[in-house]
Amino acid sequence: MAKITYREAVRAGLREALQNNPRVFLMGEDVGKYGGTYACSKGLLDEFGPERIRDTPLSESTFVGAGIGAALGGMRPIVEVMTVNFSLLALDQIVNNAATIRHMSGGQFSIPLIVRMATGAGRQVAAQHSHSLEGWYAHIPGITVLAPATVTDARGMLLAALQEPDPVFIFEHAYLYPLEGELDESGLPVDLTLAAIRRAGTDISLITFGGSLWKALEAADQLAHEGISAEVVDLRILRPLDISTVLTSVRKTHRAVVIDEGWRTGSFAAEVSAQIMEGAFYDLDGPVGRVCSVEVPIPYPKHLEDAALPQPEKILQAVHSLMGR
Amino acid sequence: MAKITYREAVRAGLREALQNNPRVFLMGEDVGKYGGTYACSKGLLDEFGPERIRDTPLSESTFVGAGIGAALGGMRPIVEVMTVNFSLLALDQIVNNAATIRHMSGGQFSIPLIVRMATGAGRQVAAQHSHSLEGWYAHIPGITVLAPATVTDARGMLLAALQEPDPVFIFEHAYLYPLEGELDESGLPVDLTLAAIRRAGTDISLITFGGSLWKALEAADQLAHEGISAEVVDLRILRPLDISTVLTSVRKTHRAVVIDEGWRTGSFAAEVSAQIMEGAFYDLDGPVGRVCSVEVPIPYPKHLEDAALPQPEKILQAVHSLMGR
Amino acid sequence: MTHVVGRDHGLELLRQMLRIRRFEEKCAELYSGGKIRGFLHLYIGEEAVAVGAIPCFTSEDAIVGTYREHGHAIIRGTPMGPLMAELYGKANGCARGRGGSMHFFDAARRFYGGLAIVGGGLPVAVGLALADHMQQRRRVTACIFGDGAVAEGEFHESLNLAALWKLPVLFLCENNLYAMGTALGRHQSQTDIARKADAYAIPAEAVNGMDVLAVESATRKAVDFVRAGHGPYLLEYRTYRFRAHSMYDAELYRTKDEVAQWKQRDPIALFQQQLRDEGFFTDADLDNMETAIATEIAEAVSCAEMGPWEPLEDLTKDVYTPAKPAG
Amino acid sequence: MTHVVGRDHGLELLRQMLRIRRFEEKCAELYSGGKIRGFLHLYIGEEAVAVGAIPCFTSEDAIVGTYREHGHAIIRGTPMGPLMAELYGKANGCARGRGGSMHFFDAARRFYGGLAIVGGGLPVAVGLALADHMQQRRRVTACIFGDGAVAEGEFHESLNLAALWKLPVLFLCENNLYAMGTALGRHQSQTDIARKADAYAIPAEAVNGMDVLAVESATRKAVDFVRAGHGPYLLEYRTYRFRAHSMYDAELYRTKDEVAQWKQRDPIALFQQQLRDEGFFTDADLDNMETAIATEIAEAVSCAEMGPWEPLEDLTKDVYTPAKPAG
Ligand SMILES: Cc1ncc(C[n+]2csc(CCOP(=O)(O)OP(=O)(O)O)c2C)c(N)n1
Ligand SMILES: Cc1ncc(C[n+]2csc(CCOP(=O)(O)OP(=O)(O)O)c2C)c(N)n1
Ligand SMILES: [Mg+2]
Ligand SMILES: [Mg+2]
Repeated sequence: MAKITYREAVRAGLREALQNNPRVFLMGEDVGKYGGTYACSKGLLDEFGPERIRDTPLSESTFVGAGIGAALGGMRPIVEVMTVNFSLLALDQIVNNAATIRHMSGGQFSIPLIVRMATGAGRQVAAQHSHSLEGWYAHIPGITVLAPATVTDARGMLLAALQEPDPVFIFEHAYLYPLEGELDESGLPVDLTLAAIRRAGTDISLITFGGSLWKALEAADQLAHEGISAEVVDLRILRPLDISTVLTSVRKTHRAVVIDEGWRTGSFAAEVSAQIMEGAFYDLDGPVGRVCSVEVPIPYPKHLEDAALPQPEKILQAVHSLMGR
Repeated sequence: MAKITYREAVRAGLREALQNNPRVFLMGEDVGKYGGTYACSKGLLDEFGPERIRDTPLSESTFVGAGIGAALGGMRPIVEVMTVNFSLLALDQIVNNAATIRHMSGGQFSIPLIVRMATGAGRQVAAQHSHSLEGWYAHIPGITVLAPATVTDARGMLLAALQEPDPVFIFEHAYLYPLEGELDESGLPVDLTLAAIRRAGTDISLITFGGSLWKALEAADQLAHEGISAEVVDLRILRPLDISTVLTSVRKTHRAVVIDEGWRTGSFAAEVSAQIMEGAFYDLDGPVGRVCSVEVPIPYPKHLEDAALPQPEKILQAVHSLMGR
Repeated sequence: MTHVVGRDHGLELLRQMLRIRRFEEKCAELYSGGKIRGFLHLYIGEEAVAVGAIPCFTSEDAIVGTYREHGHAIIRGTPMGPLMAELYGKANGCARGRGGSMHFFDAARRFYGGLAIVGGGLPVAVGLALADHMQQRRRVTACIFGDGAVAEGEFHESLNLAALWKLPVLFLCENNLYAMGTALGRHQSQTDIARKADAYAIPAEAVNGMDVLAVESATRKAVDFVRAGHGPYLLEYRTYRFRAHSMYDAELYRTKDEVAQWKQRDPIALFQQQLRDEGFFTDADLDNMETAIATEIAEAVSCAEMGPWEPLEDLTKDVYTPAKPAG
Repeated sequence: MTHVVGRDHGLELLRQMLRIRRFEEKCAELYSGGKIRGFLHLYIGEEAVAVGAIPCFTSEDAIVGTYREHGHAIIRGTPMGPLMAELYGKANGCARGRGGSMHFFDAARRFYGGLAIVGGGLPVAVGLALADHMQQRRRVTACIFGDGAVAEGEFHESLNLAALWKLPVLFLCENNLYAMGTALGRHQSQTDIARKADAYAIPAEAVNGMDVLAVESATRKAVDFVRAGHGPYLLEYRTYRFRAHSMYDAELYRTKDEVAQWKQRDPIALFQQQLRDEGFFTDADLDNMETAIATEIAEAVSCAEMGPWEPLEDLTKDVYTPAKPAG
């Protein structure tokens, strides 16, 4: 296992994708000369040239739509929307074309498109640059929604997504880019169907994804000191959701807290919570808890931003209140 | 009580709003000369003139944004986005400006904006024109989300919304426009905080809003014949959600089904379901059920569209399976 | 009126315009009869555009249309049977019946919709052209949209991107003077649409869209330009819609008189007269043509009538591509 | 170089440019020291634009800015204390500390952001102008954006709507030749931005944005045009950003040489020289000016340092307007 940052893992995935398939190309704002806002594509322009590493104008709706068209035309586009915040400008193309054309055409057309974007808060970039909308995206039938939390997934999900015939959206948590992890170099393709147990436990299930995984693991460490054995489930794929791994865990632990950086009302955590009730109601010792973002545009100062987001302490509190401690 | 269509009720609300406050104006695509796609503003151009009834170019992002600016500038804009389907083009303005500027500016600015749009399916207008996204909107802090299901609410919520200092989004179900109902002419302002019990019952709570209310009431009628007494809760306001009315009902009936025309995964029904578990877990005799749309772009033919949407029979099925019948 | 044409070509153009007209007249009738539902946007009055323009593209080229695309699909060559079946919502429709009037698709003919969000087809067309460009195929993508779409941001973004990357896309604006009930001058501060192309350094031309020969020659020239690798081109066809915007339109926004004036310029009547004037065309020709078309339409209707409904079990089929069988 | 100015006015323009420059140099330093966090976009090199343009607006007019708005806020008259406190995230900041560098707001001065979605301010500015128009106020709204925003659909939609409705909005494009790392010619097919205004029948002019007097006279003229009720106007200021796009930028996309060339055209150095050449300005004047500015900045820093943090209990305050107390 090699130590590598999340950013490097994304870049490694992009390089392999470009090397392995001549129809793959990358386009987005500043992916080329600038090297990517988060430096994920640094060096790729030199290596693959401007035909395959395409800087776009600031036109989110059109370059995402052009990705749809290019996919229809036989290419294998990877579109980078700089951040999820700007993807709001492209939602019509995503919902009404990318997710819809296959079914609406009676299956005549496929759209093998990958859209990557940075998501999440935690870097003090304030209200217009701190959204966590991957849960929103998971509402849309016709697309696949991935939330890599580890370096292995950051690289491997991209490569696996290139095997999918339909649009795949990959949400990379901006906070993770500089963080290091162990890259699984088994060479096995990363699975795109299953949630993963990141830590086994018996007393409570902490269910999460993306940037919040690390907070949940930190909370689980603390809980271990208190003698509470928490199982940490990384959903990995928000759509289609692997609820059976979740239910298996909850049937064992009888308690669950879902952690999600989205705002609480209408969060993806609500969906997970509802599905746990639907699938394991009689196994539950108490209601499923949720730790989400406070319902506020994320503020700039660190103390307020920290207070707005899920944190290990809040997870502990939720666990304590569920366990009656 | 006068019989009046939902469409006429909306128009009556618009007229009163325009009459009562010179700063109110209506803008949107074809609200003027055409009279509104759903004829909600028919006659208003003649009555109030082109300064106050403004046809806009096809530019959803800009005319919604202009509504935000006009509200900041002291006007009382009512923006009609023809349908929720097209509102995807305006989501950046809605999320990043309308919902955010007040908090982000430290409370210096208010945006007293009303945005109305038609929502929902059921008229065979196929995949790009049949979205039900009011649940999505309810995820956004900083806005209020209304879903009038009755003629009294169609008229009254608009007038009440004009008293709100912050942005209000009103989702009018397109299927309801031609339907008649009894208009409450008490003259009392319509409340914007409480869910409503539309039918009292003791055995199960059917919780819904908007166009699905009528399906829930139909199901409740049928259930009555079977000897099952269903209480029907009309949420009315999706944000802020009046969960206490819901919980009171569920604590009485011990069973609940949430009906929501949104796609199931990530539906607003999930939020309601999760909150019921959070607030009334120990009162529940079984898991909360959900009847939502099938996860498919809504198809054109009637038999497939019907199959994709919540229907009274599906509500009955959900109730039966919950009640173990 | 533009230059004369040979008899065969002239008759063919007339026949094609009539095919659209009669097909759509039938649609209106079937809509009243409840066979067709949802939104139905008729192209009647604008036939010279599709008939002049679409044949300028090869079968390798791509067409991206809007919700007012019956005429384009007919001229592109999709048989009327599957089109009518689509309007009925039958499983033998050109989109399995799932799309209806606004969503015709035909992969074999590279007909990419039938897209009903105004402006939403432009980025897709740019992407199709990008794919051709990157794969060094000398194909052209035709991108059809109305004057209303010109106001949308995607018009601007797409023309810029296509020009910046010199992509082989031909932007075809069907300017029928109205976006639903909003007249051009009430939705565009600059009503000369062709002139907008200068903002993107794209060449452009405005054409009389009621004259099938003018449409044809301008389109041919533009297709040649684009196919030669010079980048995008914008054509503005000046035309008029004779019918309501859709089936639910009280037409409060224009006078009967205005419509009557424009009907004087009916592309079919005028071209028929031109052919007669040139001695190419007699009443007998017309009768033969009409009879053949009537038969074609009757067959299409029976194809639709006899077509099966998609089974309920297939509701969610094609939301995703089925997984390849393992092994 | 443009026409001469009176001594007082000349010194004032210079002083204002220096205020921005020194304030931002301090910001860069404080960023390195960890006092300022998040994104920080400096305006250094572009000061002539804000200093020439902003004073052309009255206090009744409105300003809508972007995330690179420090200079505009300073010139608009917001004291440096609340601005610096905002950069620190303190509760005495001009947006209560919640916005930081990208989100300055000042209701008293009709300064509407600090909006950080590229292009997102244009529709808002159009709406502010609409409100003035409908209330028959002879106000002008200044809408500031970069060359990058010109590619966004909202640029197109907003110019069309403003022109169509003849709204009193002045579109001010700060063309610094780059959208982040993407050079103008790599994001615009037509690099002459002023020329795009023709697509909306809007008058426009391109101005040397490194010449404060040129900026001032062009802006004054444009403001007069708009205030007179003739509708919108577009000004393109041709300028250059000397620093990185934000604090995380390796500047791989331009050469040191190019930057050095542009620094020869430093608006402050050039204007200083002009004033000296005209005998208006001595080293002593400069010293006095710098000293006063240094004091102003030091005071702003101490205002920020001493400012309180917003209490945690107020996190959700202002998400909604508090309900009026009943009765
Ligand atoms: C983004 C969007 N907004 C609104 C609509 C509703 N709508 C459908 S067609 C139409 C008018 C379009 O006019 P134009 O582009 O000129 O095409 P035409 O109908 O004249 O062929 C409108 C407003 C839509 N489909 N998409
Ligand atoms: C819609 C949107 N897309 C992308 C970004 C990220 N971004 C921030 S600034 C910027 C460049 C903008 O360039 P320009 O408009 O020329 O302004 P400048 O920074 O040069 O002042 C980009 C791409 C954004 N903020 N908003
Ligand atoms: Mg039109
Ligand atoms: Mg720039």
